[in-house]
Amino acid sequence: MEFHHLGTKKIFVDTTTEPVTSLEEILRILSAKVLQIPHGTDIPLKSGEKRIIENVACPICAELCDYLKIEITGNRIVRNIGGCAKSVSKFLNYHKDRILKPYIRINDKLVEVSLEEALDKAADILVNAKYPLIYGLSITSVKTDEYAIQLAELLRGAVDNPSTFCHGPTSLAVQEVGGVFTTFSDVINLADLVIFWGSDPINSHVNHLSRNIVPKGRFIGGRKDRKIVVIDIRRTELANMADLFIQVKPGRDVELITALRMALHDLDIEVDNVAGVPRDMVYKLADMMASAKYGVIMYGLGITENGVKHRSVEELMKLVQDLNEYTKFAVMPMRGHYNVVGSNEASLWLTGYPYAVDFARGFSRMYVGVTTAMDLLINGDVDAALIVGHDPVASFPRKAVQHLSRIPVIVIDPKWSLTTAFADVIIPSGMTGIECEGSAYRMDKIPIRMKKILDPPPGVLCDYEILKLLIDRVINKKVGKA
Amino acid sequence: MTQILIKNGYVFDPLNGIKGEVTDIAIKDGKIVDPRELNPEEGITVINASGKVVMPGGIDIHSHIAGPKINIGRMMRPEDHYTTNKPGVFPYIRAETGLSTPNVFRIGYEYAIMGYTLVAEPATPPVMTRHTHHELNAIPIIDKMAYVVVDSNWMLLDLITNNDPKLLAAYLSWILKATKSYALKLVDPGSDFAWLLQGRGLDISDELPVYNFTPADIIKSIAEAAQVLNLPHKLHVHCNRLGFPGNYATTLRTMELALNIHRVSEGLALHVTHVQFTGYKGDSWSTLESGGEEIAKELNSNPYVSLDLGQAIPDRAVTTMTADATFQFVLYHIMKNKWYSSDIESDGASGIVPYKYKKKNYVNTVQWVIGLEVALLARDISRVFIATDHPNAGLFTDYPLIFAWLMSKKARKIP
Amino acid sequence: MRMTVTYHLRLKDKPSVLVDARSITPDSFAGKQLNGILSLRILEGGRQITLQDLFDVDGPSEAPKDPGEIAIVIDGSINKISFVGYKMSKGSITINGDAGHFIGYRMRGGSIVVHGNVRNYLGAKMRDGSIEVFGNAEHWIGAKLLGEKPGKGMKGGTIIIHGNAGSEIGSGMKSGTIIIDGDAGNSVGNHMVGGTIIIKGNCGLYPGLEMSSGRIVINGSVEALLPSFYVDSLIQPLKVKGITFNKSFMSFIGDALVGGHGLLQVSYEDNKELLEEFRKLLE
Amino acid sequence: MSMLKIGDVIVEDTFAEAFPMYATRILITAINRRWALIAASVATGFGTSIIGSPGEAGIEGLVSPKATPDGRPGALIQIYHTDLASLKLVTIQRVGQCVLTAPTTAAFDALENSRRKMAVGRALAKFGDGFERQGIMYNRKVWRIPVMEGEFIVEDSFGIKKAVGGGNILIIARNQQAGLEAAEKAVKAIRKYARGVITPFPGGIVRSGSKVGSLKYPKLRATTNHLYCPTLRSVVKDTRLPPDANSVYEIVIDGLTKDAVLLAMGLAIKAAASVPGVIKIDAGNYGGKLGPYLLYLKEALEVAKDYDVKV
Repeated sequence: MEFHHLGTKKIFVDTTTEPVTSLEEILRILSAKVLQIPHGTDIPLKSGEKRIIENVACPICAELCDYLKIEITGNRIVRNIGGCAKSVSKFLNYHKDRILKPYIRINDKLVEVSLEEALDKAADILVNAKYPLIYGLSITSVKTDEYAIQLAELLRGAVDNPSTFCHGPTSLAVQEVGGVFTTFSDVINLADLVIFWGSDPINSHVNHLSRNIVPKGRFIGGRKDRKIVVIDIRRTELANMADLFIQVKPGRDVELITALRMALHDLDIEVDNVAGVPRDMVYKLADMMASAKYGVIMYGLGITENGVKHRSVEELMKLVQDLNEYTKFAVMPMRGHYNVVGSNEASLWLTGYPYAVDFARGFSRMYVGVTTAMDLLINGDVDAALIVGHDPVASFPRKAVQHLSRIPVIVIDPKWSLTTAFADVIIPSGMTGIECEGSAYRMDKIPIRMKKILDPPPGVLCDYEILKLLIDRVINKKVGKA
Repeated sequence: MTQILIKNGYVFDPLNGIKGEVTDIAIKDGKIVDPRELNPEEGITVINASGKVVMPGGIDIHSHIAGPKINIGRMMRPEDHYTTNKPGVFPYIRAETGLSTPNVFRIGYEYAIMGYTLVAEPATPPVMTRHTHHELNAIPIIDKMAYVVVDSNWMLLDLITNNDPKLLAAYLSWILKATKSYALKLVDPGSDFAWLLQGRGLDISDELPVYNFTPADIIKSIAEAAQVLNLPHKLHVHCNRLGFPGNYATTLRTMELALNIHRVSEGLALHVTHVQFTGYKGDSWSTLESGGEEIAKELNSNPYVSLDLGQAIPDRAVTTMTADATFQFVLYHIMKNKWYSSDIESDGASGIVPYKYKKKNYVNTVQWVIGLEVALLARDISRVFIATDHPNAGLFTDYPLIFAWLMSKKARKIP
Repeated sequence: MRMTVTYHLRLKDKPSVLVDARSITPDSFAGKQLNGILSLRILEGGRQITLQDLFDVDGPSEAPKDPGEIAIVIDGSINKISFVGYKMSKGSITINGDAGHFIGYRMRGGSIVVHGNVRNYLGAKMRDGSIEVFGNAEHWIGAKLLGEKPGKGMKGGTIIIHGNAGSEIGSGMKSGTIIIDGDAGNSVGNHMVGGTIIIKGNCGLYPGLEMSSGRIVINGSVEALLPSFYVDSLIQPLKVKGITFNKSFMSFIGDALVGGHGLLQVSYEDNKELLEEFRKLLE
Repeated sequence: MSMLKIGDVIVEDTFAEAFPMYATRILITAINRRWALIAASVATGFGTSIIGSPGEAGIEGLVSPKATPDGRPGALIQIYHTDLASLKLVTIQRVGQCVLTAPTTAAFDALENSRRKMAVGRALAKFGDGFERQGIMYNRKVWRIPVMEGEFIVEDSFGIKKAVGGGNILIIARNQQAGLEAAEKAVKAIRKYARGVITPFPGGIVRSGSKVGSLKYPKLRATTNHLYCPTLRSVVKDTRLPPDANSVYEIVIDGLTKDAVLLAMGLAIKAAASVPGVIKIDAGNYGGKLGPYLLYLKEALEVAKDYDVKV
């Protein structure tokens, strides 16, 4: 094993004596509309007939392991075989913190209402909005995405999904130069060089290594025949099992990519040190890449969200295109949410753009920095929001969250989240992959069927059903208005 | 019970020899009946078609309208969407966008406007067909179907090696059923396997890497399995060496294979698709000639094949997309712009490259000629289908142009 | 002498959502009665309204036929009014306040002055004319849209920003001049095939990424340079577009990866540490 | 204004306008002079003007076996291009196609003191398909590439230098015969006395000097220098030709330093002026607007004044 280090600093973590911040305090800091959300409501579990369902797909990450065995008694999930810790936790705790009734906010209280009332209020908010934003769509099925986009089109609003802050740059890079992609099976059966660049599947896609890197393939003999290279800004856990670890300066990956491309193009690198990597190491890595039989770069947010964002990915795509002059080489973006790829795909076939689509003029438009959810919220460009299957308050910047506290917000979600504290209307939905079926797309764009293994709680619909009802209501109200 | 009466249209029905007669068409329970059979008491929907043409719906047997490839094409070509929009009409007409990579709504609306009612998506890798169906479902108005790509599927190659035709037929039958597709498709048979392993393509008699048989063997085995399964559209073949000068010889050899197939069911044995791309005579691009005459001759003498044109449309910016990854890599070097390629779960591979056909380009002109030559020299036109291999050689919205070229010498004159 | 008439647009209420005001150009005012101008279509979010719903308009009852004789002054606008000056060919627009996205998008002539900040895509794909902003501007100034080929960006004219600017300035530009008095963000002048970009302040990562021709001058510090730029010489003083910088600049040629001959000229004094290595290469 | 004259020949008080170019200098050695010269001349073939050829190139001179690293006869060549990336590409092509292939040759860096290097040898070494080896020979880092004949030795990197391209003089003569003789003598003088320069055109002489741009065809980068065409004298208004001039030749000189080019120009002027029938020596420039180097003929003669040019 080889290492190239920039020198590491040790970090010490101490216990704090400060009191733990309460949820209420957090909500107050974020200026939430409701400070007390009724979390802690669980679906009552009843043991009963024991069933084992095989080949269940896991609604956690874009690895979309579709080989889980789920053991159920009554409506209690008791075992998850094949899933990672996250998967086990999701299945076994599916009943916890559930929203079981629709709610409407009255002043600073959430009040239980009937589905009819909630839908009516939601439709009112949307129809009265001049420019609503629909956001989420990555933790649900493709069918839901399709309805959400239809709704945005009817409302002439904007619709976006979390690509906007994770792998959106990958889409933008494809828009600019294309790319060379691959799928799991080809990696397993052919890849003799796997480069993890700015990604750490040990923590993010837990089954990824045992599924794709360790197994013996048809033309390659498992881990021992594969070289693993890790390129990251710090020595990750994954680096310990790599054949070569290269540490780059944070945010400077493009320099290294450019240098690799220069090495492939026989251009001299005149600086001794590229983004913290010695020149000889660059030549060595380039040689390794060019002489691999089938190489794959599995990259994560370390590439997409560094310094020059989509330009980093663009250069990476070009590197791989260049490498195909020598050998077979491809990339695989390590996507996050289990159906974030599907939300891109559905958006593409309906609107022609992968995310950040706006319908203000009656047709689809996508301008990065203009129609992206983050920009719309931070600058206060929208006057209502519908959040389906996502928790933006937990991941968005403060300014964006603050705008959510100023505008009416509708949340469709199976579980209580921080975002529900910003909601004016909450409509509970079934969990896709457990209570609702549909399609989701794996990180390599392979569509996977998400099974329904349990019924949703009484009175709770799947999110696509809710959106369908909402669409009908919006059409009726708009027609009535006209 | 629905009853429809289409009144006073110019009716065309080639099968019954009706050529523009003004008459009424009655439909009862989804079937065309004698107008006298309609029962006025049960309510009749009357459509006044006077001044309009009433004809059977058009069928496009080869148009890339759905699936992962076209979707990536959409992603890769935002510039195709920026200025080609048509807003939706509240609440049921959806917004349209894109020319060479249109969204699902434009596909449905435009086909319906042209009088087409059934369109086939000609290449969907088995594992991706769920995606293809998502898109097909989203296309409004028209009927859709898909052909499943089976040429470089490893399991299938193994079955061909084992020389067990029955098991092969059973496997193909399962694939068709599991993917809910209509026909079998071969794309540059075996080449994607060679591309995956070695980054190269194959001619029809080159041996595959690892396996010791040739693309010709793949075509023959699968065509015979299709005979056993008695498929309505037996085998849709995109020939080897597509896009390389001199490939008309490969096309002719592929067509000849139809004669040697052990036929146990009725109908045609092979369909050779977008012959324009595989009808190049000459040693290089500069000596390119049309092989259309030879292909038409072979078609006229070989009763077991049909073909479609893949007609090139001059002055049209297109997005070439095919499961022929090898050729797309070559095209990328010609265009030097964007290139997308993807290997798909050991089922195959694909590539996408934007392209533009130019009126003044010699090669493009020859390409334009090939399609027309084949169609005009063919004696049995029921075995020649008009298609542009949308969006590879032109757009499906350009079909009226092709109709004009085929029917009028004046229209064929290059302005 | 040519007479210029002025239309004063005063914002009534601040819109709460993005406004597409592409009809506010001298070209669409030209030859119209005041009533016609008042009823010009504007999009507020996804809703269609008219100009008079948003603005009080003062001006002559009939606009001249030649847009070159029309000056539009917008008072009190906020950063939501977008697409002002879309495809304008002549005349002038003055915005006293902030402005939104796509100001001067595809502009063909005339002038736009903004006394405030503007947002993204200022002067994107502009052909000619001039834009001057006295505040800051955000990203994609004079840029092409994503997916278009290099060279589809700004094709001519001048953009001057007196404040700071964001990333992707002049992406894919073909000709024309962009001058930023303050600082600039990342990948300035990426995919440039011609034209000039002058950054008088500091600049972020990788100016000139994939540039094939054109010129980028950076008078302040640079965060990082790409290895695909080859150092050419030290120049003092540097003259560009009538501006003289009286200090030494290091001149690079690149981007070698696209066989580029672009000039990237970076202040030597402000980047001594970064450029030391390159200086050693020079004789 | 005093008029500068050598004998009867007028030397115009003007300057040649030259541009910075990047240059590399390679020593090709071989078993004998014949093969060194063959490799050198093929490697510098079609290396006339950057306007239309892939790099400017020429043979600087022959090197005695005593002065080469491997003790074999050698030839020095120089290759010029406008930027480093293109120079490297052209050098790889020329060395790869013309030296690697030529019997018995080896290629060494002849700009050892230069700080900037380009790894041409390393790029070419890939031809060895993994059998290539790196080694130290004659105190130089070299690649040993196995070839059918034996081994091709090529130095890892060649030095690069910012050099001067486009130095020139114009020889204006009464007739073609005199002009050509003068031009040949000028080139001979450069070969004999000057170091570090090449004359990239055929035999070192250009009969078709060009100007930048075109009067008629807007996109053409270079067209005939109509002001110096004797057949156009009556057609072109501001012709630069004296009434009795009927033939003009240009000598174009690229050199590693400005001084080297100046000296070569001076030598060439002196040699040309010695030929009867030469009327005037002039130089090509674009009014001093384009090139940073202004090489005055006066200065050139000053630099060359100590040389007794005999060719």
